[in-house]
Amino acid sequence: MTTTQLVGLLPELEVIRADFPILERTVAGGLPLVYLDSANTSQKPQVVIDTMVDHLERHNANVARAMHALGAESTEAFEGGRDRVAAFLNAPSRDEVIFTKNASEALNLVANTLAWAQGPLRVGEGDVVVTTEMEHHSNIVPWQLLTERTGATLKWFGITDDGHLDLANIDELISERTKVVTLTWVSNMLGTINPVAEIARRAHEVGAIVVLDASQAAPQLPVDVVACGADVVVFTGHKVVGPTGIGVLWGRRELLEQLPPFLGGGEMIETVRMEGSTYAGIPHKFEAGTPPIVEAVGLGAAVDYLSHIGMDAIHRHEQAITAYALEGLQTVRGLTVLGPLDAAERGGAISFELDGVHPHDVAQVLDSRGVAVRAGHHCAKPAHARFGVQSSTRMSSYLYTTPAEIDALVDGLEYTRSYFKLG
Amino acid sequence: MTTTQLVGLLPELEVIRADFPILERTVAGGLPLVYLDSANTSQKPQVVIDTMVDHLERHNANVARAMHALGAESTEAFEGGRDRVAAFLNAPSRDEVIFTKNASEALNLVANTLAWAQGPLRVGEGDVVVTTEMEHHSNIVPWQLLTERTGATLKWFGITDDGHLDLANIDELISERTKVVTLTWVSNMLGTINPVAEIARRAHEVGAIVVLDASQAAPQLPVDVVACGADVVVFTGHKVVGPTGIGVLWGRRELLEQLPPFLGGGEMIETVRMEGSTYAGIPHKFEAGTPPIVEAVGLGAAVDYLSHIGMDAIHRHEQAITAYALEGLQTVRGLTVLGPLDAAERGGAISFELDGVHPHDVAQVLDSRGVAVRAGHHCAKPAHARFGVQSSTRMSSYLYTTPAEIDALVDGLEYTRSYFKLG
Amino acid sequence: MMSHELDSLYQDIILDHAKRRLNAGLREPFEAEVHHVNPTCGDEVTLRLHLEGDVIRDISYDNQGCSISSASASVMTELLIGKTVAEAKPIHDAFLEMMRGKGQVEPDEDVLEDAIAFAGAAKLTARIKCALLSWMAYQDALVRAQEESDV
Amino acid sequence: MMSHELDSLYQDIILDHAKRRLNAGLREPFEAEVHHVNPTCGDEVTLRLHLEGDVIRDISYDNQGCSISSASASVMTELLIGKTVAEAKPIHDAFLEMMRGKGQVEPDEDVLEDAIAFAGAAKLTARIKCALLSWMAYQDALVRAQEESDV
Ligand SMILES: Cc1ncc(COP(=O)(O)O)c(C=O)c1O
Ligand SMILES: Cc1ncc(COP(=O)(O)O)c(C=O)c1O
Repeated sequence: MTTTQLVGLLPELEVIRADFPILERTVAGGLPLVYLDSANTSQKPQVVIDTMVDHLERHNANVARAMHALGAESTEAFEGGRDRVAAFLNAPSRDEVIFTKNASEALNLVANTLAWAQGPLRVGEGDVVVTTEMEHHSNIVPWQLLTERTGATLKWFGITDDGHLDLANIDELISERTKVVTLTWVSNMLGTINPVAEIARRAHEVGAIVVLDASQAAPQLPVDVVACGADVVVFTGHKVVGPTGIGVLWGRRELLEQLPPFLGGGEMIETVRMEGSTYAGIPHKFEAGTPPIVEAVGLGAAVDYLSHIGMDAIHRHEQAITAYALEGLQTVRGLTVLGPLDAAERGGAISFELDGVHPHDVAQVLDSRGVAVRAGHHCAKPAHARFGVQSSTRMSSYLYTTPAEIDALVDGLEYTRSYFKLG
Repeated sequence: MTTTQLVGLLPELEVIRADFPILERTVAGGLPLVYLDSANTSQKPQVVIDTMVDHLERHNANVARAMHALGAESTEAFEGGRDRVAAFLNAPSRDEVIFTKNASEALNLVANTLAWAQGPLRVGEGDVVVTTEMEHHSNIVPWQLLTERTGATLKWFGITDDGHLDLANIDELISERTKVVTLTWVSNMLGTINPVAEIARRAHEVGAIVVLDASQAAPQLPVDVVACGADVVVFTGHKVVGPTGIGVLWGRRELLEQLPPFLGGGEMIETVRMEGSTYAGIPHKFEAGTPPIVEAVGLGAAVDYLSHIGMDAIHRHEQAITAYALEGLQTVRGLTVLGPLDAAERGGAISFELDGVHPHDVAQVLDSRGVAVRAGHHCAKPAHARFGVQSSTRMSSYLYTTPAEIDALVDGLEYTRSYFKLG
Repeated sequence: MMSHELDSLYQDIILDHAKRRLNAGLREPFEAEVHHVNPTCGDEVTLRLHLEGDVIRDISYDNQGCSISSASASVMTELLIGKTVAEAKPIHDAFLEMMRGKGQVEPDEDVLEDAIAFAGAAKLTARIKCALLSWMAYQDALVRAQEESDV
Repeated sequence: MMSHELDSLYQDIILDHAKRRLNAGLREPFEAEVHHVNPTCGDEVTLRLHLEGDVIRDISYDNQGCSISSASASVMTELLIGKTVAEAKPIHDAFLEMMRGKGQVEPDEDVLEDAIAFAGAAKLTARIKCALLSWMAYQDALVRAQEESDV
């Protein structure tokens, strides 16, 4: 295949790659690393690592509580991370940006506080929560726990054969009894980009709140929390070239103000007496204890890095690589891609099956050639079950991925076929 | 004061200080940093920072899920952090060590799962939860939320005039109705070391579970989770020279196995179907989503660093510095120490009042001399209320603190008095 | 902070107001009483507002706080009592603008009078809330008093 | 992993067992049936154990999994069927010891026979669970079958 002509690639791809120290690594006894597992976690540019190191070596202190010079510097750096994330999301107010430990906690925060809310938000007996069969486990299990514990009912959108949400029964699912509609913006398994604004509109017609899992969208698409129409949008730091240990929950102010606290503790209070406590305003109400300080500082540097390159440019790059990969993968005999086959309809994660070889074995052979992919259920068992498979192999690209790396994957798959002596 | 003779100081204090890059910083226009806010958060040795950087630059990948070389390296490093923490705590099993985002989440995890537990563990109407007036807000508010939400009753031990737990009414507090007894091992405000084994014994007589907040103990004392007699012990990474974004919950296996899950999501499941899910065994059951990977790696390096110096030696150092500080502080006119006056009965945090100057103003003047202390309620409003004060100034030392730094504090307090023209 | 910044924070006007605490104490009558807390440090103020038509007849308060927050309450009451709500507004706005300006806003002494002394506090993130506490309480009380009179 | 490690992982014995899957399929009679899952990757096995007195008369199974986990089930059943529980124990122990030894344990071919081929998997953290899945299921089934017969 000729790769030089690929339209949409980031213009200075080699410069970008040089920002990521891990890409210089060799694996498997001297082979260059071909990292195609970015939907699992992204690699970190030097600027994120350096910003964190500078914070730890020169400005480390606890935030909010400390009056001294280091405390002021640390607080400013931490809250600066919040400002950067608010800008990245186009959030109307920085106070609407809450730091959690990951996307999973953010989703649980919403599910939990809806169980304890007073008034119309409370999810209880007879209420309906709607999710989809395409979700990551982190957007299924919290709602199962909520509905099991409160006596509400969990319903879900199915998936069509070509990997889109099946909206045929939307009127039945989104009804007067529906309190919450939650869905993923981009599927981490099928790659599908969902029509979130349309679903949000329908949900709002019945007064339901809309929770959007942007864990796979935030790394790849320009995210505008207002335009997308959701009430809550979550994503996770480690997938947007930031560190682990931090996630983000954006919520509409009015909603967040009505929700009761989630975790109790330091920083989330207004006043504490043994007999009872009152709580701080947002965002602090939802940030009990010492927050992920150096992580917020790192995340701020991460979203700045992405914004500097431009989310539109990154999205174009992902689409170009994805199109190229879809084309290449389909040249491999016995390979079936799960999910949409048109790159314009999807994100950069591509799951596939290779006839006659279990995904673990595929991944293992690829690993021996330096190609890192994920094998398994990718925390999306129901979506796998929907397609009658128990696991799959997934390649996922990011802004540092080159067409040559896709070639290495395709070659590796051919090698896998011959290694396992498939005809 | 002559400081050279101080018995118990760490022998190679200058070498230890050289491990902490931030201690080379100057503040306030060129003055050396005198960091006396370690009970708020500790500084980080180079080895912790370097270990994190090496992980991010060379081994970063998601854990458990990834089959490739980086995934295996990252998983090994992450689980190695768990092994190191288990050893630090003398935990019977590494599986009993659960990573949370901080100590606050760990405490909330216990309080929340007790609300949803089935069988005798469940806390409901008529049950009693016992805490103390000496707790950090993070060990009060979760239990207020639990008891308010379930109809249980919250009771608490008071504090004696000399800053100890008032155990006079222990028989009334710890009764057949008591389901949980939770307390801090070392007070973050008064410094008091509590008789935890004795209280645990009493609680176990009535079948209550014992939750120990070791957030201030773990940095300072050798912690042995078996010997202390508790069922659950929590602490937080950033106070033991580790990073933010990670906390630890140790729990007895039988207890953890009986508790329902807390957060739902990736990694904590056994299998997920839309109709319902089953959960993984401990520790994973309680670790939903991508865990704090680089943070666990850093925490592993941190507890190794402390163990290498020796927790007994660190404890002796803290006691020597604390004794020296108690002595020095009491030479300042109008200064009153809150809490025990005998260093042997306490940890290294010393809160005090300076007659006629508000703690903020004390801290501000000290800051202008490079001395960093904390002013406020230190997330312990009830303990302040007990002593009729709304806030205090707190100095807190750690393994890198020198007697000369205590001298700088005492000098700074004298200067504060003169700055505000106290007679 | 450096020692010259210390002096610009603790200007004589501030130390003086912190000591004298003009208009301190809670008085009757009042149309609104509010209680504000700085959750970070625990500083508290209870503030009462007494309006007569459009005129701020009295602002009385009881506070626990540092010299910055005490002085700020004292200066505010001195500036605002006797003014109409409309006259108070630009002063209030100017104070907020100065405090939130991170030391970048050049305060107008003609409007702010003694309150200009808080320019030093505006440069210190940790102290901004101290200076703002009673001003935010006044604003809240005003809203409530006006709601009250609308009923 | 390097390519020679790949070959030591996918030894012919393993690929052969993965293809032939000896004793696969679920059969009657049985005293215990268990279902085990590897939560990380989703591999599953349903395993039935049929004892006659002390003798392992049959181990039947249905599994979904990679070549390592399929081969492991196949090898295990071949090794254990027909043995007494007591005779099976040292084999089971030796297999667990090898798999948990991080490649440091020198396996005993006299005891493990074909199962020695999993020494390559023991070096790969991610594959250890694949190889252990059916062995853990057998152990669980044994406990249940014995509880059953105690009643
Ligand atoms: C005694 C005590 N408990 C709990 C905590 C809470 O720790 P974190 O803020 O890391 O959750 C702290 C420290 O802030 C503490 O000192
Ligand atoms: C779509 C989606 N949602 C949620 C998550 C959970 O993110 P985290 O594991 O960081 O909580 C992930 C990634 O694992 C994801 O891909």
